Amino acid sequence: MKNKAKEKFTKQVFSRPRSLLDVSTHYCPGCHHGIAHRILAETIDHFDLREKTIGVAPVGCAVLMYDYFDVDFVEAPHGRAPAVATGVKRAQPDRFVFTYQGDGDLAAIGTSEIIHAANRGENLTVLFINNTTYGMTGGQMAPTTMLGQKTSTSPYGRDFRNDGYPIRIAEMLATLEGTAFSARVATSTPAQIRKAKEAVKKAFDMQIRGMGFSIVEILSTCPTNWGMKPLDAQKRVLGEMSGYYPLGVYKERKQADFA
Amino acid sequence: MKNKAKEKFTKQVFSRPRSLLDVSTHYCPGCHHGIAHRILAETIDHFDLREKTIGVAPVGCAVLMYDYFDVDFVEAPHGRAPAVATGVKRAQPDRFVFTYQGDGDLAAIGTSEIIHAANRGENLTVLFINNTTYGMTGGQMAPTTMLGQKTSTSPYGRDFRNDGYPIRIAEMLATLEGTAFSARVATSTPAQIRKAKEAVKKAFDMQIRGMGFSIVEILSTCPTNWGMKPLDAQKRVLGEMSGYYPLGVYKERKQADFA
Amino acid sequence: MTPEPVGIKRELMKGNVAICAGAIAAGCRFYYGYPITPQNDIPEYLSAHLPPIGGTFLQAESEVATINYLLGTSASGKRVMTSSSGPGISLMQEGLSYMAGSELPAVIVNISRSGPGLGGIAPSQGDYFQATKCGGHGGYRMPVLAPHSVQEMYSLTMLAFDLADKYRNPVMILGDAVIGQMKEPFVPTSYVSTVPEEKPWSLTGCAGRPRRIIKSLHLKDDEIEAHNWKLHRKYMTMREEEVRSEPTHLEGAGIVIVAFGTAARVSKTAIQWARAEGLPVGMLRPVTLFPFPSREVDEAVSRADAVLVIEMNTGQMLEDVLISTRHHDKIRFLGKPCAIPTPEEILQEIRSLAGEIGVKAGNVR
Amino acid sequence: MTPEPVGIKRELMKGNVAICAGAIAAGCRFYYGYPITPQNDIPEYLSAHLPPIGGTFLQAESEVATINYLLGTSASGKRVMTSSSGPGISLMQEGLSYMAGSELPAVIVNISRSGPGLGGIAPSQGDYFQATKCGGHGGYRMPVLAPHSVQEMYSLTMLAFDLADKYRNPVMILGDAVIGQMKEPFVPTSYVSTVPEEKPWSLTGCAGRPRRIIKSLHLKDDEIEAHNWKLHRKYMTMREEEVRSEPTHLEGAGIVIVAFGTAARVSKTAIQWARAEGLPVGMLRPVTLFPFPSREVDEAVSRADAVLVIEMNTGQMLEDVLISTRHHDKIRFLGKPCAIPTPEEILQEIRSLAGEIGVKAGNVR
Amino acid sequence: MPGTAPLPKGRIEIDFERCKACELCIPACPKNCIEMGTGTNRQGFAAAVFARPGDCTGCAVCAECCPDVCIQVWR
Amino acid sequence: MPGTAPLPKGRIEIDFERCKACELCIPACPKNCIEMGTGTNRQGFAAAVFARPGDCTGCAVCAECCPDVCIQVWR
Amino acid sequence: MNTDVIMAGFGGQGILMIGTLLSIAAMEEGKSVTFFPAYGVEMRGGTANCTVVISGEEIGSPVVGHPKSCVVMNGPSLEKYLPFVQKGGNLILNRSLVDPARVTRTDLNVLSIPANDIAREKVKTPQLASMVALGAYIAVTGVVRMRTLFDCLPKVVSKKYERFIPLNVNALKEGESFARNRA
Amino acid sequence: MNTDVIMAGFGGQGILMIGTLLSIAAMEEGKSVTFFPAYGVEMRGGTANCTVVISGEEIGSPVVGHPKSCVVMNGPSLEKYLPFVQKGGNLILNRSLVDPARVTRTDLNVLSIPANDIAREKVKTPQLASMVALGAYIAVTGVVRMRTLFDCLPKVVSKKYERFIPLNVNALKEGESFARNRA
Ligand SMILES: Cc1ncc(C[n+]2csc(CCOP(=O)(O)OP(=O)(O)O)c2C)c(N)n1
Ligand SMILES: Cc1ncc(C[n+]2csc(CCOP(=O)(O)OP(=O)(O)O)c2C)c(N)n1
Ligand code: SF4
Ligand code: SF4
Ligand code: SF4
Ligand code: SF4
Ligand code: SF4
Ligand code: SF4
Ligand SMILES: [Mg+2]
Ligand SMILES: [Mg+2]
Repeated sequence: MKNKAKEKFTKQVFSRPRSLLDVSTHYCPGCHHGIAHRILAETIDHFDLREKTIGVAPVGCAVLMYDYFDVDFVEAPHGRAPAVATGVKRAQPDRFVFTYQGDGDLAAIGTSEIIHAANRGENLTVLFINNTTYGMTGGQMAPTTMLGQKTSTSPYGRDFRNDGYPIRIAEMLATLEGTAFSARVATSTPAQIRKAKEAVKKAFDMQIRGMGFSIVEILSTCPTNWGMKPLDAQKRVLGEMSGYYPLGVYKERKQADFA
Repeated sequence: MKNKAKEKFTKQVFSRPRSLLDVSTHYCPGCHHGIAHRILAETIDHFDLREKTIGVAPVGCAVLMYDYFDVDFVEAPHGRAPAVATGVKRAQPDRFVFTYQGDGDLAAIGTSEIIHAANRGENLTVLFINNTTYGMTGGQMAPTTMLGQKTSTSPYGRDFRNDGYPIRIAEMLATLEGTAFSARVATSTPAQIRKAKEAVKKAFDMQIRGMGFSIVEILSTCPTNWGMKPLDAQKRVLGEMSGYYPLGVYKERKQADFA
Repeated sequence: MTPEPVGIKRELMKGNVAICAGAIAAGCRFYYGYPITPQNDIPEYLSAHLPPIGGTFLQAESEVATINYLLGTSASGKRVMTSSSGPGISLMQEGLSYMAGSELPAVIVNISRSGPGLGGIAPSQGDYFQATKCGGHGGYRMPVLAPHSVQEMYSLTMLAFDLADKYRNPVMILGDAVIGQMKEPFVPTSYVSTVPEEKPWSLTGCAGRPRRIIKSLHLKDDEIEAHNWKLHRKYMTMREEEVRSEPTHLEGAGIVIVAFGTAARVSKTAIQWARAEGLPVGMLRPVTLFPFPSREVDEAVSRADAVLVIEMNTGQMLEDVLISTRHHDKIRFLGKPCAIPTPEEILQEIRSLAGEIGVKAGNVR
Repeated sequence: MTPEPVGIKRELMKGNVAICAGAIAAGCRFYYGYPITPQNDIPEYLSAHLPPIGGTFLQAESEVATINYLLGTSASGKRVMTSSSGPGISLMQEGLSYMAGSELPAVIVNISRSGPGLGGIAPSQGDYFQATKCGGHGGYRMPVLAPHSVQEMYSLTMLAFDLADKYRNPVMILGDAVIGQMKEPFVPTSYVSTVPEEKPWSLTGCAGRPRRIIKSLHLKDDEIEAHNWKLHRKYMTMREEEVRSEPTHLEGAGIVIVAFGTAARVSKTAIQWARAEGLPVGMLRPVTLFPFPSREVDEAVSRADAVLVIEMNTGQMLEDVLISTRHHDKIRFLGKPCAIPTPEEILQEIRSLAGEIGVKAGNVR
Repeated sequence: MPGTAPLPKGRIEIDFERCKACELCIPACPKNCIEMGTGTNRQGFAAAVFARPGDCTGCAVCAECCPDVCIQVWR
Repeated sequence: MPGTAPLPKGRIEIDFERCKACELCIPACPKNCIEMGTGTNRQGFAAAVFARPGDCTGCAVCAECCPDVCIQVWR
Repeated sequence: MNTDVIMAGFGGQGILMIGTLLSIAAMEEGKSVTFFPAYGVEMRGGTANCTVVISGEEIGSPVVGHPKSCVVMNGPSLEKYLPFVQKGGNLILNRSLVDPARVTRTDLNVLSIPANDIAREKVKTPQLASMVALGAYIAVTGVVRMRTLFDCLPKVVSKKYERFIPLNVNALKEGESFARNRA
Repeated sequence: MNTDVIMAGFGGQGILMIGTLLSIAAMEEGKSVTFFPAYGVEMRGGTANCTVVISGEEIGSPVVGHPKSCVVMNGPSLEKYLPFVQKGGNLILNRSLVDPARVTRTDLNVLSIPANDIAREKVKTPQLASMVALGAYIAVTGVVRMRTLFDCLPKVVSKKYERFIPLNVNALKEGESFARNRA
């Protein structure tokens, strides 16, 4: 690419990661799926894993993510990505395998698969995008929807007496023996983005070292279904959401159980 | 019934509870399902709930429990008892509804249903019989099978590298907001049996007071599939099993969230 | 679909919403479901409209859980409904089999999409086999109703609840994205129940009566066989008593179209055009896919020179037509998986069929 | 089943174990499953025998997870198998549809039991529709093989892996408790692959090649339609090339039995007896239920006076027979859900059929 | 009967036909009143017997431990 | 240009066609270099523009925050 | 009378609302009508479209391969639908966003109207561009009476925006008069 | 030659083992054979049974409604199978556990043998009662040679119990000689 900037400033300090294809995504303006994608691609590049990675796509807004990454990809049925990933990893233990799942996918229909993948200590990495709603299908209530939040299926606001409580996945999975790494991050400020990258790197590292199951929960936005401007959506993450879903590392295995 | 004992000792201090039908069960000699049944029936009687109870039977050795109890019963598909019970309780909030589930039923195929019933704070009571195996189908490995335990599908002993770790249900469910009561008990000594009864009473009481989801995990035996004499099976519970699965109350809600 | 006489209150209503209206009219107060396109209007509408009338809307954690919520509420003697599409309906197959085995009524709506797998959301009739032959294990059956208009989305939903209670059996409504998403004028007719409200088998606690058990397990060999014969007799009664179909221009029709749902709807346009050209075309539209209107189809077809089966799949109802019309030779199939055949395509097919069998254009109306 | 010439090494083997032997011989090194009667011998055997040969046995948390483990391993290009029964197979329907849509090979064994619901463990053929019409959504198809002996449990398992790879499609083996639980002498024949081992579509990491995607989603309407036509052509090829059936005493048979699996096996005894009485009875046994041997059945039947369809259900394969034999009038059905018809019952039916159509006893052997 | 033997304070009855001979009641009894019998019941089990009635306190511990609810206790 | 203005230390480029006008980069830039533009791109969005190049430090914070990876940064 | 129209534009332009309004008006005039929207997983922030069929008789297909008319509010929609409009059919084109030069067919009755500009300048409500286009479509086809549209507005405008109904009326009128004047 | 037998008793009595042994022996003698066990959810500690069909030709049904012979090791099995044994068929009855008076049919060839007692007293291995009964069944029917049974024992006795093979041989012999002496 020819451009004037290059003439004067020759060192490109930020560019599209190699593993991310040079195409537009279908995501709405300001949707954090895009940020999570970039972090993921950068981490794949960082560990030089592009050619030995198999990604498992969810059903959710990220269902088309295989169109954006330059790695092998398989599509899982809604919620079953951890099971599909298990099938891939068992067949090819020397490949790097990750899933990328929304909160409907992972915390509702896929509850059983994620818990047992974690409990087995399946040597996988999971990126979990918690945007407190079912983005793709039009903003229905998710298990992670906040109390009082109005969605297209909780028109009077989520009420714990009918709908139960927002579920904290990072904490719950951290209680399982098989989990090597569990953290919750956000991507609403530059500082958070940096921390999120650190967490994703650690999660990758766990798999690379054969330590077992690793998951990073990313508090994300869905401006479209929240009915908010992207910047307001970011504010919701910084305030209300991180209040109920505290950021932090909930489990980090220092040493493999087997050595 | 005429008998000499009655002539001299007139006060019957132990007899079959009213809610338990006067029939033989199909359980193997020394199987603790029978003890759990009796405790359950006694508690139904204690709260005078026989005529307003709907029980939900699992698929597992206890699948025929409806033949033993004098209460209304519905059979759930394997693992789905909490979902079926939810359907019953939502339709009839003033009835007493319980499920009775084995570790295959609840901790394997039914993981998602139990977690979401708990997370919703569904006003149900669950008796969870953990005998570290699939009794009914012939002693296969369960998620609760101990490390090293040989079963018909872990002939070399459960190995966490392939099969993951024994899962601690009482603890995991206690972390969920919707859970009002979660305890682990055993029935291998008279003292344990007394404590188990106390826990089941408390669990019932939670539902009666509308406090939300209550569960009692009962460490149980499967002499047949463990290949042990009943008394040796009891010893396994007292030793190895309670070591990994500590007895105790993991959560007890003092006050309803809504008042 | 026929314009109503002016004066009757008409509303422009979406097919999916008409299902909700029909369910509420029929006294259904329990809905459980899990989001999936293209039926989300149903849970969305009911989440807003059930609570105010004392009903229960509960979004389930999955379709597997959903069908089992239904099982519990149905066992409690209450009318209950769910809706889903392709992948979600597949996940309900075990539960559906249990409900059929336990003889529990419920209404299951499939606003189908295109498969297999995640497929797409284009309209399709690819779930005909799954619905009518029953995708779960053990050889049970259930009534399957195929609406082709918004009005029918409403009326067949009411009928579905009655059939479910009458036979103590799940009933499926098989729609598709076209009928579910379209809006058209609709007249809210009133619901008149045809079944007793009392359910002497329901579980309500055994106060003042012997306990009741609802189950599908029959461990003794002869018990399970007897149970299956009992179910079989029930299905035979359905075949005798519950067949519904709609004839269109059958009299003197040399060519008979057999199509259901959206395919039938589109065929109506083609038939108008063909008849305008003087081609004697009629249609027999199965409204119940199970029980299949075998006699009706056979009769309509026996007087025709040729039969054109039209489906939005590669040939499923076709098999039921073949079974129903064992001695008819001229059966042609027009199928499109995951796409609506256009009236033009159908007309083309009619013309070529007419040419082949020598049906002459004449004055048919 | 025919006694092998002395000298060849025979083993007494259980049907379920023969499946394991067939899978291992065919190079399958991955098995995932969830316990259920009456197929537990399969996971139990493989949990002991796969690890020592470097294979993977993993018990899944459910059948829903199981089928998705299969999906992942199949996408990795490896041969993989699962087994289950009724309720478990129902839970796999969504995943099966995804595998068919994603064109992924795998072998799924259904050692069926009686339903619906929890039903019982009595042998039954109630899952014929579920298997052959495919219980998942979206109108896909898969080859269904029906062994009727221990030897076939072995050989058809090997065939299943080849068909799966050849067509990139799941393949089902539909057995029942009788064939699964019985033991009989068995000769371990050697496996000769008929398909290339390399899978140029498998996901192995994109080193040195463009990335690959395995998916079933096709959002654009015409894409999904094209995909479905492609699948349809594949199913048509199966119908052309993969039909398998076994004729028994068809020559001069006035009465032709059509039966598969255990029902066919039992029929063989009845046929021996009937022929001993001089009744000219033969049988056409479908070995592939999909593709159904329509031509073979039609041919066998067209020369007969009467057809007797025998199933351990209330009439499922019967529909395929009716479709295959459109101009035959004398089709009788003997069905028992959840029970094995005895040779006596079948013989009785043969006799009365012979009486009706006026077939005279004579010397038939 | 020596004059020093205390009078029994309770009594149990074991349902012979229903007992599955699991032996759980044996160590449960603090007074060691129960023993395994020799006669086989219709189920094929050698049921437990109330061997030492004299020591029974009617504490019902045995009954609490019996998985088959075979034991009734009087005091 | 007054002589006191510091020289820019970096420069960015915003992909006009790919920008979805979400505005996330605007508050992200510590130097306030970016503004929403007025021209509509082919997607129908009024893409962001690099309005104050003079202040850019090339810190890449804007790029890190852009969900659509529209921003490249040089130093 | 038997007609149909496809209306298409960006999500958020109010396409489904004008389609619904037209359908209700047709119904109120005693006609048969079907309204069929695009639904589900669309490209986020992508296109929205609907098909309305109006007839004096029972309507078969609610989906139309070759519409008699097309209301096109943005560029992508022109690309998508131009080839399918019936010969001699009507194309109402929003020339505020689409260059009329892109209409490569000559066998259509094209009305290019600066709908956004009219909405902004004359109605003072930029959001009402599609209402302007609907007014023009009615002027061209006369499929329902303007009066009926006005009367039906309360059924499609939510309570919250009731006070904007007069503006909607204006928008319809502006569209109509633009079309009439051009004609 | 074409015969069949149902063997039945309590779980744990070794019924499936003697059925398997008989089947293997038949196979080794070049015959067709099928062995079909009861399976799955049985009453815990309940009954066990199996059906063995042996023939010189291809075998159809492995399940038999009316067996030619029946080996009955406990009371419940007598109740279950007595009505079905073919007229003139053989009933080998373990009279250690079942009172022969309970055999109400007179059209059978009944051999009542105190299998448990023989196993305990003569073989000194109470567990081998069903092996004793098998020996008697062979003596009565001659369906395979005793020698073949002995040779096949290593295939059904697990490695762990190999050293008990001679005791199994004794049990078979004791059963055989009891039957012969009674005859
Ligand atoms: C079995 C099944 N049920 C439901 C659906 C419909 N569906 C598609 S995406 C989705 C929810 C996605 O929400 P989430 O996982 O939170 O992802 P997001 O879109 O918010 O990123 C649902 C319910 C489906 N495809 N399959
Ligand atoms: C969907 C489905 N999968 C599998 C089975 C088979 N099955 C019946 S019971 C059971 C396990 C029971 O184990 P558990 O729940 O621990 O109860 P236990 O018998 O040990 O008391 C299984 C897998 C089934 N009935 N349905
Ligand atoms: S719907 Fe929500 S989650 Fe999906 S792309 Fe749009 S903003 Fe993102
Ligand atoms: S198999 Fe195990 S759990 Fe089942 S009844 Fe017997 S001892 Fe109890
Ligand atoms: S009541 Fe107490 S003392 Fe008496 S037998 Fe039972 S345990 Fe022993
Ligand atoms: S505990 Fe009960 S079943 Fe067990 S031996 Fe004692 S009385 Fe018999
Ligand atoms: S690189 Fe830094 S200073 Fe330059 S525009 Fe981006 S955020 Fe602002
Ligand atoms: S963050 Fe990216 S997409 Fe959003 S306005 Fe800035 S450059 Fe455009
Ligand atoms: Mg989400
Ligand atoms: Mg268990």
